[in-house]
Amino acid sequence: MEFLGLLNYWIIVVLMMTGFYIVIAHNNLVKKIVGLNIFQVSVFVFYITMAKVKGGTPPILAEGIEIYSNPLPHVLILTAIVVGVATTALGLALVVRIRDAYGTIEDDEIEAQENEL
Amino acid sequence: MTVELAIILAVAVPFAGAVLIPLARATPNLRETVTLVCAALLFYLVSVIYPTVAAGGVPEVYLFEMLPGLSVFFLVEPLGMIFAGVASFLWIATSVYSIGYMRGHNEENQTRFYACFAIALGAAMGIAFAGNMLTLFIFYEVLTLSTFPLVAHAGTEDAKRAGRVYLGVLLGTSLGFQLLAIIWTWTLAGTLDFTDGGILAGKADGLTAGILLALYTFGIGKAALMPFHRWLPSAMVAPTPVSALLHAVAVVKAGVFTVVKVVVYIFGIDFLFDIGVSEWLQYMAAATILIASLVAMTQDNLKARLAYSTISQLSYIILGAMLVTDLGVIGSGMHIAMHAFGKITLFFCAGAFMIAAHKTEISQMRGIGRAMPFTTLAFFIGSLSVIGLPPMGGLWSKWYLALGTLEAGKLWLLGVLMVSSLLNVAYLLPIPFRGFFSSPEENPPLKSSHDHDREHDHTHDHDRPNGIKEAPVACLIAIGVTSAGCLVLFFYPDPVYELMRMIVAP
Amino acid sequence: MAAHYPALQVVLALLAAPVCLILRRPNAAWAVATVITWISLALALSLLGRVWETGVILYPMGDWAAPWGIEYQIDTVNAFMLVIVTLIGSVVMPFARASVEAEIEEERIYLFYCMYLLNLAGLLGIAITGDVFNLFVFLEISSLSSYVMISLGRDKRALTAAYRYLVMGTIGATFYLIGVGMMYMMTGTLNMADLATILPAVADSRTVMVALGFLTVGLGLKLALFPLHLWLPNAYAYAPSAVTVFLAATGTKVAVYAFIRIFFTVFGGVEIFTAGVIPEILAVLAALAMIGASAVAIYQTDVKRLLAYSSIAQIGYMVLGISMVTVTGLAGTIVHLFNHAIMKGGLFMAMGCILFKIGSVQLDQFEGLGKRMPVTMAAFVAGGFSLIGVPLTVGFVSKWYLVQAALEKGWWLAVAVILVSSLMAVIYIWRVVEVAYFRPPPKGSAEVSEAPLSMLVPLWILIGASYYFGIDATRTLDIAFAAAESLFGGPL
Amino acid sequence: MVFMAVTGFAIARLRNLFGVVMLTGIFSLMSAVLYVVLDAVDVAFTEAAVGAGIATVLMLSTLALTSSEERVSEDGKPMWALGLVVVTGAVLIYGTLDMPPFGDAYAPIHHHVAPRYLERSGQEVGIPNVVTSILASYRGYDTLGEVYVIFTAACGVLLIIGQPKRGRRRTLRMLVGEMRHGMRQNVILRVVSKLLIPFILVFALYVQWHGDFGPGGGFQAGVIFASGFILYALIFDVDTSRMVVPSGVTRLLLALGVLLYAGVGVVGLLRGGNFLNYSVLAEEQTVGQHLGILLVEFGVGLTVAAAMITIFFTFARQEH
Repeated sequence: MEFLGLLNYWIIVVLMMTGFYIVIAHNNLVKKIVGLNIFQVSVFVFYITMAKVKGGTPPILAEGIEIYSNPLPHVLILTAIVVGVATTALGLALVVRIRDAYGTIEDDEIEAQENEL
Repeated sequence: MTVELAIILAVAVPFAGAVLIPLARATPNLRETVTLVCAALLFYLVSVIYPTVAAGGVPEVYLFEMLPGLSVFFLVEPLGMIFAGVASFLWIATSVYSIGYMRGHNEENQTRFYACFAIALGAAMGIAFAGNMLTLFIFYEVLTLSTFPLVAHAGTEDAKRAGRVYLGVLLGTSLGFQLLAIIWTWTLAGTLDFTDGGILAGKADGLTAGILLALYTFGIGKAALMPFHRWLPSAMVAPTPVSALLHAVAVVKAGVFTVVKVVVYIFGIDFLFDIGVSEWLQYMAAATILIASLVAMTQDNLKARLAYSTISQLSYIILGAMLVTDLGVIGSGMHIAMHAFGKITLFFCAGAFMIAAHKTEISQMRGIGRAMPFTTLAFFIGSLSVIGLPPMGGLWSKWYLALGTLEAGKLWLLGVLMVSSLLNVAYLLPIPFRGFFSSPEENPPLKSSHDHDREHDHTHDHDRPNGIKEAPVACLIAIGVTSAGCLVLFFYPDPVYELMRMIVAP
Repeated sequence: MAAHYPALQVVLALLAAPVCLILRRPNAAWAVATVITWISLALALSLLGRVWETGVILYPMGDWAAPWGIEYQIDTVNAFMLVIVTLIGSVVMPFARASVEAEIEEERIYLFYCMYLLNLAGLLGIAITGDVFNLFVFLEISSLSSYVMISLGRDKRALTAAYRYLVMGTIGATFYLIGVGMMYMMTGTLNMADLATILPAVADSRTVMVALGFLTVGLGLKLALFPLHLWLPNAYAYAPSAVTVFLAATGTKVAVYAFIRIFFTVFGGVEIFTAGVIPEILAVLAALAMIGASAVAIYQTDVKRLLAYSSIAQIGYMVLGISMVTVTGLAGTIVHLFNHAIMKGGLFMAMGCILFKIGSVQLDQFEGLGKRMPVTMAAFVAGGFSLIGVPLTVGFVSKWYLVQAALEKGWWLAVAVILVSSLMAVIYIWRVVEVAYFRPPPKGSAEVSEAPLSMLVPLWILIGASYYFGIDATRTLDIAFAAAESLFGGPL
Repeated sequence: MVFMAVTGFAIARLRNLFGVVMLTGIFSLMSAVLYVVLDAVDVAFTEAAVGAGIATVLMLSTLALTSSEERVSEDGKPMWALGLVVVTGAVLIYGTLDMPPFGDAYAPIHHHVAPRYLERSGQEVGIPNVVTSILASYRGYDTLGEVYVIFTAACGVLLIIGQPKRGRRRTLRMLVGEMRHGMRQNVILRVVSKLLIPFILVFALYVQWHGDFGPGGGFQAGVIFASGFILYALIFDVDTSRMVVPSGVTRLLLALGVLLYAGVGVVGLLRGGNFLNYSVLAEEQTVGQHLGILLVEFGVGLTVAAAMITIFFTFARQEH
């Protein structure tokens, strides 16, 4: 029974690691950002999952409802989502400039060019 | 003037000089005047302090608290008095000598030279008057850093390499070992003040004290105890006044002075004697004495030979301290003064040979006494003093060192001293003898050329080998003063002796 | 009004940033930023004074008491951090004017100062807050703005440096977020003091242990703990001079502070840090950083990069102090935060002056610089002494206490590492000195041409400070020791 | 959730970046659905708008400016990465072992701190959406920080790729050229969107002011508002839409939004409360809170909308 309860988290861990893997293993700069996104979204899911209460409803106060899910993680994740998109925007802006300066967005090619400098 | 004020000024005057000298760089005469005035003023200040110390006083000047519970302050005790007196007196002589030498040699960057020189002297004063190990260490490092530009002065590849060795060894040992020893002492004893009878007694066990002592002695790289002696021969690329005052007196004496200070005031003679850990350092010192003397014999370059001789003589002082007997310590304290006068004379002479005759190698110096009789005579006097023969001051210090070995019951160390003295004779005396009694025609042709090309406006006629052509007058005056000092110290060693006696028997 | 200083400390800079954006004029933006940084410094000093006299200051935002609201909790440690950040921030401002004008296109300058203020606010926000999630938010403000500022460097490698920093920084922040999430999961709170009281009860759960691990790695990335330092050398080397000065002096320091805060306040009552293997691991990493980074620094030909590697080594010192888990070690770290900030700030300012005049900080461009830029090079040498740890400098003071702490702990190897590392500093500093002073200037170079006074004065203020606080270190050490003791005193 | 995992793997494997980005959008949407299932409606709303919408558009713009194919790396370098990931994952799994099971009402997070929000925010703040109460009031300072993050990003994008160098034509190279071309020709699309855009904007306003009662608030509103403009630009022309909202105005709004938020905080401070205390804004606590929340949410909306528009247009004006 306990394992079923944790299964959700395990899937989340797998998701996180997929994102993490994309970030560190891939050479393409855009794909790294995509990986970061996935990594972050998985963490968000992790937070939201822990906030859930069985039988609960969204935390909007209304008559006759006793059990609400925990609102605090929701707030945190709202913040984190915005942080995430901000990071994405900046990262992509940098990618655009890098492409201008180096003519490629593959990390190893850039590195090769830098070593020549 | 109060003694306290004099102490502060004694340290401050050279630093002030270092500031003034660059300001006066436009007019060399004014610049050299500043140097001379500072030197004279410094000696005067030291002489103001002397009566108080000789009367048994220990004037103290508190400066500031650097770390919580750890202050920087000055405290003048007899040993520091000796060191300060010798260094300040010889600075005057060296300043006079430098003027002749540097101009005679047409050196570049003379302003930097004089300024760094002044800083070095200020640092030496700071070391002499330091009231605790922290203060001493500060000035010790100032001394290292301020003398680096002097060593690398010429800016040639050789000079830079020498500078690297110099800095590497001195900073390496001091930051690597000495600082560690100091902090360790601080954690053990909770104080770093120089205290009669030491601060470590009862705080450290035998093993710890042994390691600490080793850290200190090897950490004080300026004492040139083997195997950390390499910097001294390297430093010989510096202009001769630097070799003379700094690498025969101020810097190296600062090193051995620190060793003696540590032995006497940090460990305490009695404590060290009780735990007996200094023994193996006696071996090290003895080995250094002999090896350095032997190496000196093989050196043809005069300054290099003198440098190895210095290494050997410095270990006399360390040996004296490590004997941890009263007489040994007296001997080592006196040797600081005696060797200073002797060795500086020798270096002055070496510089004079270089300027006047362009000779740096001993093998070229046959018959040089005919052209430079005065200098060669002074060299002879200096040699006698370093060897320890009468009627020179060097006799006394060797005498007490010898007594010290007897007091410690170490006959074999007496033997080491004797053998070493013989070696001294062997590597020093032939130089003046050949200078006087050989004929110059036997000299091999001059090797070095480019180094001396630029100062030919001062050269004298090479065609008349029998003519007298001495170094510039300023140099001769300096040589005269210091060689006279060797003689005077033979007849009046009392001030030095009395001061040292106060240390061991307060 | 004095009661609101904690809020104003951060909010002033936050308010000023959009004002810069509206003004759109370089000089006006500069003026605003300068005034704000100086006021912030005054605020920080007064806060430090108040904490010193009356103890911890609490400031609940919106009057919502912690742990329900976000609360600022100021004790000696973070008051000291605030002073460090604002001090560097305000000294950099006069310096930045000429330097930024030379390195950044005019139409972007106002945005640059906007970023600078945001970065300052972010760092201050990290330092002052008592809430682990709020820390994350301000961490992001400061990180994002530093990525942007780094990317403004003239060299195109600045772009990739910023990008790599962005990726690694975001991974770090996300790791931190995971750690916070796990802590929250086990305790239900985000307030540091509250966490500290609840954590011991659940400390032996595997979740909390993993949380600690993720927090460590996350913050380790931010503070460039070896081997998570890869972003740092290029970021420092290619960022605009003023940015390098500010970031090198404050950015990693604040991360170190956060590290300390998490370990000693949040996990203060928990045995798993003090008794576990983490200190040993940290010590080993720190030692590797000190030796490894110093060794790499020796072989650099770009002097800014050289200093960047030296920073990694210096961070090693700080982490080493933390890893000892003793009052002396921690005090050594805290005082080194300050000391390293002023000396590295000074050194990078010297680089800024050279870049301003010579246009390059490659070692071979330094020939004869001792004669061509005597004032700047003298400052460099003086700062270099501090890095080496020559007495009378702040570097000496830090080293003294770290060595003492290692001795007290009986960590002989650590002592050796500290000493060896400082000897390696001699080598890399001396390489520069030798080129600058003992090689003739290249033919045809101008006789003496110094950077403008507006750059030299801040430079010498920092170098002077690194001697002033080296000669009389009692004040900084008193604070550091009080801070360290309070950290060991358990929760706030 | 399993779907998400599958998508994740697909993203990792796929070489075509265009596809990757699309999948990322889908991934984001799926997570939004998941949030709804998990009772986090506000979050779902935001994720759908931000993650699936804005982020995807930005990535596509980037791809249009760079290249859309990932080069296949020939060396087997990712082995260490795989190792690292497996280790990290294992540590995380290890960490989950002591976690309270999913949905457990007895988990600590539901018993410390959070209950108070549910029990008392009704009286203390006076609005039914607890998420909004926390967001704007209890943890209003976090939200201020968050607005500043997006502000930073907007300024940063301006700094990094704003103001293209002189001499370049300011033309649009959006997405894949043909796609845009097709859109332009498509009359139906144009008409529908012309009709749609006003609704989007109105909806945004609704979301803005409705945040107190149902899901919604400044963020969501700002993003939706911005997406209205972005849609317009996508279908018509960037230059035209720029005329509708000149860059100076967006910048001003960008700044005013954060100033409004922080300003409300300062007013609270001047009226005797701490920074961001809304209760002192009016005589009665809940009225003050309500007013404060409305104002700051408006600030958030302003900045977020302005920021999104700024970021998008800055990307859109880039020249390949």
